[in-house]
Amino acid sequence: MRDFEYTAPSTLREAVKLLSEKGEAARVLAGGTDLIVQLRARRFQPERVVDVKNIPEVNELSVSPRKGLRIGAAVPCHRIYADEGVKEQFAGLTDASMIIGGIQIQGRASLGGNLCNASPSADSIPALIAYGAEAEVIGPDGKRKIAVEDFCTGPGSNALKPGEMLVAIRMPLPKNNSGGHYLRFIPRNEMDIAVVGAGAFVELGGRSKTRVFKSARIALAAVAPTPLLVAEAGASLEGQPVTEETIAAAAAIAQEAARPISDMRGPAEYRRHLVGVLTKRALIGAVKRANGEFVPNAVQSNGHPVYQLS
Amino acid sequence: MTDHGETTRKGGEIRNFGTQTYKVVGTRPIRHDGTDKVTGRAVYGGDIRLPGMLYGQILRSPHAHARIQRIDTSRAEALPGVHAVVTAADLPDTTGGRIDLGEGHADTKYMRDNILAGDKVLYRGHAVAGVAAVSLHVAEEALALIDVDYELLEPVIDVETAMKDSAPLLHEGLTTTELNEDTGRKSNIAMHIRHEMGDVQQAFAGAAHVAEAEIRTATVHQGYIEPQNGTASWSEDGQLTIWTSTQGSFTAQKQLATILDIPVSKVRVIPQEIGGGFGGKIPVYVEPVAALLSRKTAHPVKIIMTRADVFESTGPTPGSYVRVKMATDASGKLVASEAHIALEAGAFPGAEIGAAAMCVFSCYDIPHAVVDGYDVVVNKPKSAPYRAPGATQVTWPVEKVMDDLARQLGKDPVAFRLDNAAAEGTRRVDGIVYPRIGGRECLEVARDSDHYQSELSGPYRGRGMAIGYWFNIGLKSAVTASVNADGTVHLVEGSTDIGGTRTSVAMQFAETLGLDAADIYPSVGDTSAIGYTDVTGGSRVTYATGWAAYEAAEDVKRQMIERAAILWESSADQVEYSDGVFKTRDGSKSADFKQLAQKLEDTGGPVVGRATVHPDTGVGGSFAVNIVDVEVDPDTGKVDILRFTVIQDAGKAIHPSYVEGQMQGGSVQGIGWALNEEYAYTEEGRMANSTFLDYRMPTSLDLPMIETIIVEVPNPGHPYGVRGVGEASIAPPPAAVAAAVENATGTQLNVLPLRPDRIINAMEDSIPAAAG
Amino acid sequence: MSKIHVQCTINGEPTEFLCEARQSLLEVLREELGFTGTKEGCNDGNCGACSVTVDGVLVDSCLILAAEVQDKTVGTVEGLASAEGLHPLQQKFLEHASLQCGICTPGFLVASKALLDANPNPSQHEIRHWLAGNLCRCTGYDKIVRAVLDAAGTAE
Amino acid sequence: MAMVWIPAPWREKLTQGQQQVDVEGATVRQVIEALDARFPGMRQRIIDPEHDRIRHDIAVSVDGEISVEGLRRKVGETSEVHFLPAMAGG
Repeated sequence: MRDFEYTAPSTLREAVKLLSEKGEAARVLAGGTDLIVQLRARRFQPERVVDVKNIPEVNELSVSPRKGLRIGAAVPCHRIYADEGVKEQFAGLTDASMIIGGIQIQGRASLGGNLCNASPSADSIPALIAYGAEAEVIGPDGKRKIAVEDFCTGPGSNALKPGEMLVAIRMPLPKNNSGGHYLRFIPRNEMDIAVVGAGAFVELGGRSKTRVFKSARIALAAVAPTPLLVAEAGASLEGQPVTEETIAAAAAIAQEAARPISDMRGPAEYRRHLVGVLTKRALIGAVKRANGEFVPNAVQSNGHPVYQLS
Repeated sequence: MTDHGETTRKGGEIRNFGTQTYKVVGTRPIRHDGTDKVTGRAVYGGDIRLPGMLYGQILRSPHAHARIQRIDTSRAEALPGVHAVVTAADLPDTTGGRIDLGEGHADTKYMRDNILAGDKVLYRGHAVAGVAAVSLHVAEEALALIDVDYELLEPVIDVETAMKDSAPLLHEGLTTTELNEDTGRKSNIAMHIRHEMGDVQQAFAGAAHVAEAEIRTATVHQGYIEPQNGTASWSEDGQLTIWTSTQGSFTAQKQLATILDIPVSKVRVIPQEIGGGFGGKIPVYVEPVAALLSRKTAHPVKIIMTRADVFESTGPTPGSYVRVKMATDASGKLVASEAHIALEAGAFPGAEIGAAAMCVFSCYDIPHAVVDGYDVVVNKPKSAPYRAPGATQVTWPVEKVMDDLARQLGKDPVAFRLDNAAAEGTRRVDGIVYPRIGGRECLEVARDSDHYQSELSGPYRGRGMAIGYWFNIGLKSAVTASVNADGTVHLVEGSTDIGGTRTSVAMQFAETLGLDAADIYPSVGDTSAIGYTDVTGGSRVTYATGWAAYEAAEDVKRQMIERAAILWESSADQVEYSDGVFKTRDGSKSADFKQLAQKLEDTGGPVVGRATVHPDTGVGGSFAVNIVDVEVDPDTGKVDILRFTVIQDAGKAIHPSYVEGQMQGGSVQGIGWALNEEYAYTEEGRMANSTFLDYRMPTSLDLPMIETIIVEVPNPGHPYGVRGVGEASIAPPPAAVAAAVENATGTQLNVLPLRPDRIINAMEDSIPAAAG
Repeated sequence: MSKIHVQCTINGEPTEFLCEARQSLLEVLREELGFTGTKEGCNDGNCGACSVTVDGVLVDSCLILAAEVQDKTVGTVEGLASAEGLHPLQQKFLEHASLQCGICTPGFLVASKALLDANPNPSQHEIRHWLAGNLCRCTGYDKIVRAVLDAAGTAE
Repeated sequence: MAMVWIPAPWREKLTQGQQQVDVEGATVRQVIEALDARFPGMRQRIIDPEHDRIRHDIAVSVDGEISVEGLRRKVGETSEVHFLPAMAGG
């Protein structure tokens, strides 16, 4: 890789200045688990790398009733899944943050980086979309917000303009009777990139025996040029009873929406098949969590979780 | 994941079929090089750093098949920090010829062409030029400044296409040979071999039950964690010194001397600790380039491959196409078999087709059999041995057919195999008659094992079993042993130690002299410090180098007896040695080994024992049996290994923990081969998954404990009854796992790896399994 | 480009070095500072052979720039043993024959120590999950997992 | 007499289809000479005349063990001799 200038500003203002000066020739460094690999592969040959980890705002993780969850762009995965507040309120994010790479990767990789890297197969993005997350961005023209589902614009490209950087990701606290779940399919049990991923967030109404969906959001990984919000699949559930049938119908809509390609990680047809399987499982997991039932994450899962409505 | 048995116990079960009990052999001492390896102190090839050392990098072909029209290195040479660039033009003239590598031969033109491409590149990753610079990063920048013009040619990337008459030819001059006889036929088929015994056609005609299978397996890699590396220092006096991680320092020396066209005496290879090999570190790759760069720059040069280089440029094991047909009489005795085996050699001839043809039916007693084997060049990296090379590719088709026949006969799969197991006196298809072997005992132990006797229930769960075979290679080994004044012994051997063999060799030495394993200090000598020793491969080190250690210990014993005689002013025939004590026959004088060692100075000076061996007797083979339980997710096709048992004949297990380690490691490599590992190629012949991310070797989370049962059927040809155990364990796992998956899903599978999408397709194509 | 001056602590020793921005911590540890116990297997974060801790957090040193460890504490395999002897994990790896070629061993030891620091009594599943980022091609993991289970018992 | 196992590719061309042949000979060299006397062409297929050794792609086995002395290996009265493709391991 070509050598570059390494900078480590301690304020957002300084960082924006360093980035703006170089435009496309500057890259932001957070956890580095994508960037450093890409530098070696010469996908980018920046003149300046701006390490943002010394900036307080991008390192904060906080959950509050009023402001919801705020994850600084450089907060590594291991801090996210260890956080009690996240575990309790955003189990679907815990699911996603503990399967990005192995423990070593999770020691560095951030959800902000995962989002900015804009890989179609990014595990955290469907989970963030399902929770209705927003990206908080700062640049030479000040701050702005971008819905996470609009953040990725193509494989490896995002909505940030030259000089802009991601500061944090935020999302509202889920209401009562709601739950989220993210899962993916990989041939091994860890370390792979998702062949397909599915995240779901549901809010339920009705009594325990006659639950109905008040709302649902479903998002997919690795089946389109960007992580994909399938709004119509979620909308199809609104007001519907929680049954295997309504869930299967939503999964079928998700399958329709998927536009997978064939590559060494899986053939397109198989990916489309998996969208149906995983969407169902993500919805069932989210429903169970909304009902206060236990759905294991990757560390808790000792064997196969059962994806059946109780 | 189920755990069977206490998880912190230090060893598995051992079943003895007539081996002796010893004082040192069969115990589990801590390995001699262990402390250095758990503290990070051990020096591996990549850890070498020499004064003035430059860093080398290699430019590799982006194309699978192309003619090199022009290479311009001037821009790279002009980059500040670059000391030299080399290409094939810097190699000696490539006129051809053969070199004996101990374990087979190689064509010198092909060898040189694989180090740096001559007129053609034959696979993506084929080395084209080397650069030496002041830092790794400068060398890497220089690669981008080398201009190469290619004329693209059509690639051939699978064995079936390559065998067609219409296929593009990789080597214009290549013709098919049949057991060293040139047929004159221009083809990508470099060699055809045939074994035939009895009257196969007639035997099939009279058979009661017939089954057949047609199997394809993907190219897979040994997957050692340490990339190939080499550091060269070419001195002004013409002496070349190489530090490298190699499976055989003398084989590396021979290859370097041949490729560079210099006498072997001018090459000294200093083997470093080696981070895995499994056959893949027998050939040299970067060492000759480092040597050329060193000669050109007058500096030492170190080259370490990147992981992508390792996948794309070092020898994987061949992808294969295999057809097998077998038949029994009405009672269930095998009467006939035939096999067609085609292996992808890669860019140059030399897949292990001989071994495949020999191993294919080696587990069974079959009176009429024929095997045709083909060594076929394709536009992939030149294949290299990988643990029991050729055996794994042929074991699944045979075992699948055996399961089919057992079903037709209504017999238990193990019982059916036992009815037909090869044993002492069985004649194999290549004509060889077996000495005492342990295949039958392994099957019996499998049948009676807790695992096989246990119930397996639950939907989409299935059990499979299989047996595989690998022979031993004897070959040459040397050992010297210097007795120290404190009665310990420094033992020098020539076999590089990949898995604890220093200790298994030292233990045989200690046993022979009645000493403790801890009293022996084994080390691996370089090519100037020990006699010629063949590669660490072919399951031979504990067997052959262990035998040399036994002989060296006998030599020490003889000399020490003479010293005792001098000390006691007696004669050697009056002194005896047992249980570590020298005594005169009348019992009047005695001294233990340590006491006598203190007297060496006064009785003639140092004692150095030595031995070389080249065993040609008692080179037995080893059988491995697997039992595996799997569960398949019917919605995704994902396979989980629930329980896995490996049973293997070790002859006598010198250090049972390291025997178990070989069994477990080979099993897990076989599981990876079965489930996920493969070279994924694009149509242009580019490997699309040359990272550990996408090559998908098993992680700790993909496996249960690997249960082992060591079967000890002594090898009558070895002083301690040893059979080499390094390789057989990789042969049966794909067969056993595939059988388990077929049983779990009610499908028939015929391609490796058993990818989830393939399983889903097979399930959709077949009648729904009787879940439960 | 001029070199960057970095001050940090490695295995308890205050250390300073000069590096280029493009040099990874792994490269500086091995090529500049002589900590060759940390191994390179893939250089892209998929094998764990280069595992170290930075401020107590387990990371792959191939995926961190050397310049990033300014004011940080780095732990490598060379820091596990002390004048009193081997760390219990090292001892258990030897007793259980948990290494064959040994190239992955430093990474497994550093990762296992980080596990036991975080979770002194891990289950077999927790060990296998934690160590999934460390590849071993020789052992099939069985004897590694047993050694960690055993060491965890010892540590009680 | 030693029993020689004729490699399959040579049977049609040299031994009229015979799989096994009994010949006299106390060493591998003598066995090959005796074979060649009965089936001309055997010697050139097995021996590398330039180096006076077994050709490089072939291994000779006596009683199931690969001969490390090549042509000089002793052959017993009831020995079996095989000519096999040379091979390696990993």
